[in-house]
Amino acid sequence: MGFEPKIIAFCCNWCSYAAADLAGTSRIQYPHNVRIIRVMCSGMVHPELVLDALSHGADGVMVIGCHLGECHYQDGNHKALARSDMITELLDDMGYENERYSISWVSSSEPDRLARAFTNMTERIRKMGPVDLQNPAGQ
Amino acid sequence: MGKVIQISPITRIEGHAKIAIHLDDRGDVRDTFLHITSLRGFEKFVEGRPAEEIPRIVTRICGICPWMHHLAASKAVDAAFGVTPPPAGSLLREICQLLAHISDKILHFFFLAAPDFVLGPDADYSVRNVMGIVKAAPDLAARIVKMRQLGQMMLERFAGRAIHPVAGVVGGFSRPMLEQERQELLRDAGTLLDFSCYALDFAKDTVFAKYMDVFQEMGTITTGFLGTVDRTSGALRLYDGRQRLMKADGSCTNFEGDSYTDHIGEHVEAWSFGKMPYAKSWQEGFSLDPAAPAGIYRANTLARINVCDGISTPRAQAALEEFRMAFGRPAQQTILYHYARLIELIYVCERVMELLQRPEVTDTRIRAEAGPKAGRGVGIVEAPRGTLIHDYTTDRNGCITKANLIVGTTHNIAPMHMSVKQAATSLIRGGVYDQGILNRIEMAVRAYDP
Amino acid sequence: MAVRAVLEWLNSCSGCEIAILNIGEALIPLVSEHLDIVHAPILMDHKCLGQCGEGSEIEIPEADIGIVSGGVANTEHLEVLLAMREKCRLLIALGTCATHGGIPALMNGQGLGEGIKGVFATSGTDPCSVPDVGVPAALDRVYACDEKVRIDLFLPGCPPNPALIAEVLTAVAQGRDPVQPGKSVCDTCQVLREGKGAVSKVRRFLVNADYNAEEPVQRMRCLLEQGFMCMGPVTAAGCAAAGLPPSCIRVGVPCRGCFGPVRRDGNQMLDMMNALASNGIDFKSVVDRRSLLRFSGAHGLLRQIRTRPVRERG
Amino acid sequence: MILESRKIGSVMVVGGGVTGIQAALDLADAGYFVYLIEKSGAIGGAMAQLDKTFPTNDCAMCIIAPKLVECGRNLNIRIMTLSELAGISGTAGNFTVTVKEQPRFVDLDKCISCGLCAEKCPKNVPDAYNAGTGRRKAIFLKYPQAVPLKYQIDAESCLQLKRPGSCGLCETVCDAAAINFADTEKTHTLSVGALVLAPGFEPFDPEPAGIWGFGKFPNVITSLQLERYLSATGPTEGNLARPSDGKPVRRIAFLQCVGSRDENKCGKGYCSSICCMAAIKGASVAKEHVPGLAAAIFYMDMRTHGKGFDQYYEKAKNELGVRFVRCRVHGVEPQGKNGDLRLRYINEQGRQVEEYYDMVVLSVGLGTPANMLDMADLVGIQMTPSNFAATSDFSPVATSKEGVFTCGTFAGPKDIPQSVIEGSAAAAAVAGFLAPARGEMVRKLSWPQEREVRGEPARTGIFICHCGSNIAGLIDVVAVERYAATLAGVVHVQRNIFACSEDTQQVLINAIREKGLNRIVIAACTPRTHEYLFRATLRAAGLNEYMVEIANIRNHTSWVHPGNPQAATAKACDLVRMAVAKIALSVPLAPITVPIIQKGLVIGGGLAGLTAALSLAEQGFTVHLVEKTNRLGGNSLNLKHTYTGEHVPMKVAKLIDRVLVNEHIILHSETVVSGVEGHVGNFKTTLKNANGRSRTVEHGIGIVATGGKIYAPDEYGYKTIQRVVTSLEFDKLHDLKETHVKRGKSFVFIQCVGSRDEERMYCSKVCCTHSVQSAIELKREDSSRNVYILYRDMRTYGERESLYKKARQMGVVFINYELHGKPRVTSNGKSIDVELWDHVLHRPLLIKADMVILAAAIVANRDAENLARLYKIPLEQNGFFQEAHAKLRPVDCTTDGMFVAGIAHYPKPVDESVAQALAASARAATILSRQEVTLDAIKAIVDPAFCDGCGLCIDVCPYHAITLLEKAAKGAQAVKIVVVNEAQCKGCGLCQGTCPKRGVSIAGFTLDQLRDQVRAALQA
Repeated sequence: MGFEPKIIAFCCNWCSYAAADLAGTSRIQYPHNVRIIRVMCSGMVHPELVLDALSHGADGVMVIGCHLGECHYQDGNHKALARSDMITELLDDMGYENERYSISWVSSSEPDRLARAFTNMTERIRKMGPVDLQNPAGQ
Repeated sequence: MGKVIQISPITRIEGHAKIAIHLDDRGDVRDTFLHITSLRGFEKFVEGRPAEEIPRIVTRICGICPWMHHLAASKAVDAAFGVTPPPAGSLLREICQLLAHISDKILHFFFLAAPDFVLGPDADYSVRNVMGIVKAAPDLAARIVKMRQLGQMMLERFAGRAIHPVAGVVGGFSRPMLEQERQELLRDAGTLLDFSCYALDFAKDTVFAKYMDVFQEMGTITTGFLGTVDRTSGALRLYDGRQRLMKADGSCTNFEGDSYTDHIGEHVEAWSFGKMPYAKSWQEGFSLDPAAPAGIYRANTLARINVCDGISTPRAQAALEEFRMAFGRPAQQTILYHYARLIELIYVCERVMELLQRPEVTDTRIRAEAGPKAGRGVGIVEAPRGTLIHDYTTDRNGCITKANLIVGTTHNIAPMHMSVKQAATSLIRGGVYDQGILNRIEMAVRAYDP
Repeated sequence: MAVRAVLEWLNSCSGCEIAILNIGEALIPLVSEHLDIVHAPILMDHKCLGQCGEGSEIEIPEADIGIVSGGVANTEHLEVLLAMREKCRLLIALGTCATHGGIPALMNGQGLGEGIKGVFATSGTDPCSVPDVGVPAALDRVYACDEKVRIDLFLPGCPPNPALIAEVLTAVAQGRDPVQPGKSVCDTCQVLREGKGAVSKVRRFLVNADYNAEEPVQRMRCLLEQGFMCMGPVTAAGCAAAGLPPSCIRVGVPCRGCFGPVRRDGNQMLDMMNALASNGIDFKSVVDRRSLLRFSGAHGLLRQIRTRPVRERG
Repeated sequence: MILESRKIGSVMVVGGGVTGIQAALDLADAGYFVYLIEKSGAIGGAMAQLDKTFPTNDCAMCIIAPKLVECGRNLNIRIMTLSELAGISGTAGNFTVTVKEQPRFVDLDKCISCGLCAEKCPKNVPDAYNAGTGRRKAIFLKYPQAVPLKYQIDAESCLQLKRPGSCGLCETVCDAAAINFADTEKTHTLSVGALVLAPGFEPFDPEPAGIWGFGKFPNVITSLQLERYLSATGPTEGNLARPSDGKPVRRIAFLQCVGSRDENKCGKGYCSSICCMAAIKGASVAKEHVPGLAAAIFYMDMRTHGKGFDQYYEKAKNELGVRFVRCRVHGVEPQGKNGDLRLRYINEQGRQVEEYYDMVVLSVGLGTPANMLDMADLVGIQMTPSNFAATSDFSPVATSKEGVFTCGTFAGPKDIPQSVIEGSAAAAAVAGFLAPARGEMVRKLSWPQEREVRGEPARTGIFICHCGSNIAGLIDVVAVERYAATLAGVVHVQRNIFACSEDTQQVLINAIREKGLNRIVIAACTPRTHEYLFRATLRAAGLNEYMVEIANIRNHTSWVHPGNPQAATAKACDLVRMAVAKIALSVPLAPITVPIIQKGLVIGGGLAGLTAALSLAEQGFTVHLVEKTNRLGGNSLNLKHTYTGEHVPMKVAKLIDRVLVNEHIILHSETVVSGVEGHVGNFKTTLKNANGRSRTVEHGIGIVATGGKIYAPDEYGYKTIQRVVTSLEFDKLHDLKETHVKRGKSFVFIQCVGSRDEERMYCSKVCCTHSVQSAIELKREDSSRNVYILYRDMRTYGERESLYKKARQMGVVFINYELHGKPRVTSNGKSIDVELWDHVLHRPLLIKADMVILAAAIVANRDAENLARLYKIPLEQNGFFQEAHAKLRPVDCTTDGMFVAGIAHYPKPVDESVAQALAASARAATILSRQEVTLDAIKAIVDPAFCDGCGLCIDVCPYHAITLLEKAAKGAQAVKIVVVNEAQCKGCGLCQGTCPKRGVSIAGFTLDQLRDQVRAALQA
């Protein structure tokens, strides 16, 4: 059997988690490699969780929040974005390929967009192969 | 094949080293090696870092003399960024350096070296240490502990930290001295000056009188010397001045710090992580043969006492005169490092009091504003263990692109190696040796205060 | 009954040992009554390879407690540490090098082997190869002690606070749990704090902080709020002397994180950068963010920057 | 003593659109029981059909869905779908209403909306939800987020219902046995105290009149159809393709005023008010979907008079490149056979132009359909000539019949925010009317004593739902059960056919009690719809409601991986393991209650403030009314007539009288706010009067109604030429019959003075109507006068259009000018010369005027900044108060418990100010009517063991809920720590995401819980 990546997706209760629900209702298919963790806001996700996931065997980590300007809590997704730019760079510092991390925006009525994000990420990670924890950068 | 005696580790020194004595079939010394076993690579890992952070990183080269690295680096970064600290900024830095010298000298002489003298070189290894002194001479022990602590606490009270300081900053100093602090420091410096005079008397009585002859043969080699002297008077200087390189015959060359590479080369042997600086400008190459050394000079207290034309403070100058009367200039016996150390102790106490009495010491203009820029800066101070050279090159963002460090101790690695060889060769004959003999070989190293 | 103690130092600078001495006068009763130190290279002459240099394997005496400073960077450090673990009932990691790699672990940012090669290839050095005779071989990187052996007690600090060392030694001698700080530097920092929101960029420490030395530090605005990178929030408390602010803050200098992360497994760089980014502070204004791991680069946190081909971004 | 006839504390809201929903929610939250009657199978109304909403481009569904769910869950709202009002009797305060409910043929209690029925249903019909653009089955869900989320059978299309025995496939596949072909129409008789009519509108149907070939040319569509084409859930999933041939649309045209401002073809004279913005939105969004799309809007006047609308318009024009063409289109004709459309029009230079388009969108107006008119007749309320419910500008939600209220588009065309405002306003009016009966009909639940489980080791019970075959059909639930039993702390595992069914709840309760379970994992569907149900079950079992975690093995697993049972089963096991890991770290949480001071504070004694204060007082609440001058009435004191002709001074005087005599209102005149502390339910505001004396008042809510002021122009010679005056000055002169006015023969009104320019890119909303009214008056006095109105876009929106029409008929001359060609006003001392370019005649024009009247802008009060700072309410860039959400929370401020009304929010006319004031009162009453607020326990909790007051979280909190506290402790040193104000905290967790040391975490979503979930997910 080929490599089946494990991807952690932190989904905001108000948008992407709801979109995932709607994807189900609409029977939209996406790869089974994603494990959704429900959070109240993308701004709740401490970057430590991203790193913790990668260091414990996740092959990819996604944070999915509401479109900018549509945060349920005013500007939580902007905080998530600010952190995200930072995470992307820090992953390099920490020796991980930053392509293993992504942030995206999906509204609650965009199950297609969510499924596409899941599919793209899974494909991307599949091509990259698993994280080598001894040498996460894959040099 | 003969056997190898390994003194591992060399104890009661700062740092990681061992001695390997190779005996031939007859049990005579065939060769000795002073292995410096530790290497951390500061020169490399400071690369890329913002230069203003360097004074706070390089302190970790040595936990005993962190102030020296702190200030040498501060000076180097000042030079690279092209800033000159205001007078009070430089003054406060020098005061801290002097205070750090005080603790360091007490530590070295009394905590590390004295057990050999107070308890004797042949005393049992398990008691031949500062705890042994505590038991054998509790009053003395209490006094030295207190005095060393006082030096440390003076630093800590004024500059926040005694170990791994932070108050020296590019462009000057991070905080001004308050009038009240000045008075307290003056008072405490007076106490330390009294102690330093006592220490020299104590050593003259109990050490030099007793052991001078014993150690005559032990580790004595003939070399040149390197130190720092006042630009105009040629007097002993620790914080700032110009470098003076003296040949064994007493002839001197003076040079400015940033041209040090014209005068000093760094040699590497496969058996030591410690690089061995040598006098490149003598153009005689490098040789560790005690019989025909080449390029070898020494640094540290004895070297400074030898190269200076005098000392600017009265009591120390008096002690220097007495010393020169007895041992000449340059004095070569390794044990005299201890003597010179105590003369220097008096000097630093006197000097610190002198500086504290200058009016500008409480000036609040203590730091010049610096901007990151490309440049090169060499910062040199006299550390307890020798001339300390920090040399940095920065890029446009003021980040380090190149670093070269010559740490005080390293000047003496080659001489120490030679002293060990000299001591071992003269002490071990026909395979006969014991703990006491091995300790005497180590004492040759301890004199240098590595 | 005094407890038998052994001290060793690995990839260290001896600052920890000086910190022990800086316990001051209280040290005398400690070493003469509570502790029976049987091995400590900096202070006494017990040798690892026998007093007459005849041994071939590292010998550490059996002891109730072992105190080890410094991280692990070469085979000799590792041998000594393993011997310590074997012989000591309770093993204490003293100082941030031992607990988190410390400053020397900065080398992990470029690779230990590469770095050592570089040291011997500086322009001032005569041509040579890396010494390898009678000197221990380097490991692949600098490790904290707990990466190699079990550590029973962690006492970070660069240097550790003498008062805390005394507390730990006394507590161990008395057979109780030592009292150690569990919060960040900010806990002991009394400066004025009003929120970080006004700061948009981190300034380099090229000018002094705004404060009046005549006034108590309580009147000084938080250095982070003055725009300086101060790592107090992500650094374990402990540097402050009793009743005083943190040692660097006290002299108007921002914290650089020398006690390592607040939680032992924390990541100072990540936590600090995150706190900045979350507060809308441009994280790119931090000139050298990897320096935020300057005290805690072991545990695989500080790694060699990889060079890899730029991938097409979709 | 006269006994007042008993009033009933329940209300019927007719219409389940966003307006009715708002009214229902506000009423239910203020202590009334609500019957929400909806004609279709689910609530949501027209807004649920929209793709995006202007001016924020928020996803319409995303913002309305939470309201739908809230409505569905509210214990005091009974949603009655497929229902219509059939009769009404009784008197105000005590009506008897009959409601006819059409059969759904699907059992609401049994349907789990798995969708198997629709999948199997063979009958395919056009979908009304998709405005006919897509198709649905005969058994269908109105839309995916529908509330109630239940299927329904369309009797007209169902094969089985039309010919029993011919189909019935749905019945066979329904595991839940929810299909009931024998369902029949039901009649309900209900007693209510009041009615709120909010049946909404119907979009104008251009087909019968064959407008622009609609119905004939497939590529001519309505704006509503465009919404569906652009929507991700629409028939093309947001792909913009030509209906004729599916070719991508490259050029799109919007034709405005279809079914509006057109009595000839459409029979509608009024302006529908929303279509301009809707078209700009449609064009903007379409351009986002199709890069390079050419979009043009053909219009008469751009009516973007709402808050933020002009900026939206400018952005579309200048940044997005939408083309705006002011013209009348002559014809839309097919070009060739593929569906290309040719548009002919005369451009502003007077030339005939032809252009080709792939798609033409008709911006259809709003109207009241016949069946709603019938209902109006049935109830007995008056309608306007335009067929909207007749109301007064001073009581914009009261119909002509006592006890019957109205709101939303039924009472005139309007956009969503205004509809929502009216929904709330109607609630306030009802609440005022039914005040004595408040709280009488509401339901409350009671629960058994909670068992203390802290300190117990985890005893986790897992319930795995088959969801009929929705889960069990794909996932090997037996394997999941077996696996779940092996997890740490799990003591009980059980499978259920439907975990959410009524009987399973009892099974859960029994298991919890018998097995001593202290943690529950439900492996079923989504917590977003079902968590509340299981929480209630836990409470019923005496277990803390937060000790349940849901593993979403249906929506996130079985439904999305249909081809891969193995992977789905493995994933289900993972999700269960993750839920077990998370719940293991859960602790019982206590709901947080905050006592409420049942008093209000209204700042500003103008029309809005007076109205709000009076409404609250009439609902029985004590109100502090703060006015900074010594006179009540504010800007309304300068007005004479509303646009419908009501006499303002008389009405305002009456209002002031009522305020002054109301014993619940405490007036603080010549007083300003100088300090504020506290939060929702518990504000302490310091008031300072003219003598400098301060006093502090306590209040639970605050309403900001500080109004605005008129712009002082420095253009058009206002300061130098004597007879150039502002409209308010002119009103006074006119009123006083000043000589120049009386003798004047030529009057020029210049519109947009200070409005819609670079400095103030907003429309002052009232000036067009005001000038038109003045012009009519001048003409009425002397028809020989020359009256000119120089305008940029005539914004006589809604039914105001009739004034514009009348003015034109009376001979008022309307001349258009553009921003770049403003009129020039000069004076030679005698007459005033007004020069400008005439766009119709295409030549410069010189008007000799006796008087020039400047329609000066309305600008924000400067002192708003002070209030904004004190109450932490943001101001938008023009200095008006920012509402919490432009669309759905138009009167709430971002600071909980603070509301805004009137011009302080944005320039608006009398009726809208009054409506907003009432709405603010209604929103306030939802808080004030309670003794205490119970808040969700999902809040930030500070851990004193880790927090050391570094303060990094303080500015991150969007709700200013975190403050730094200095505690004297630990010897001489003070200890710093942050404190979270539970009432202000909304549990977003930004603090948790920021804190470097776990000093603060969100209950139920702690970092440790999330981390353990992650790690559990990664265990192989």
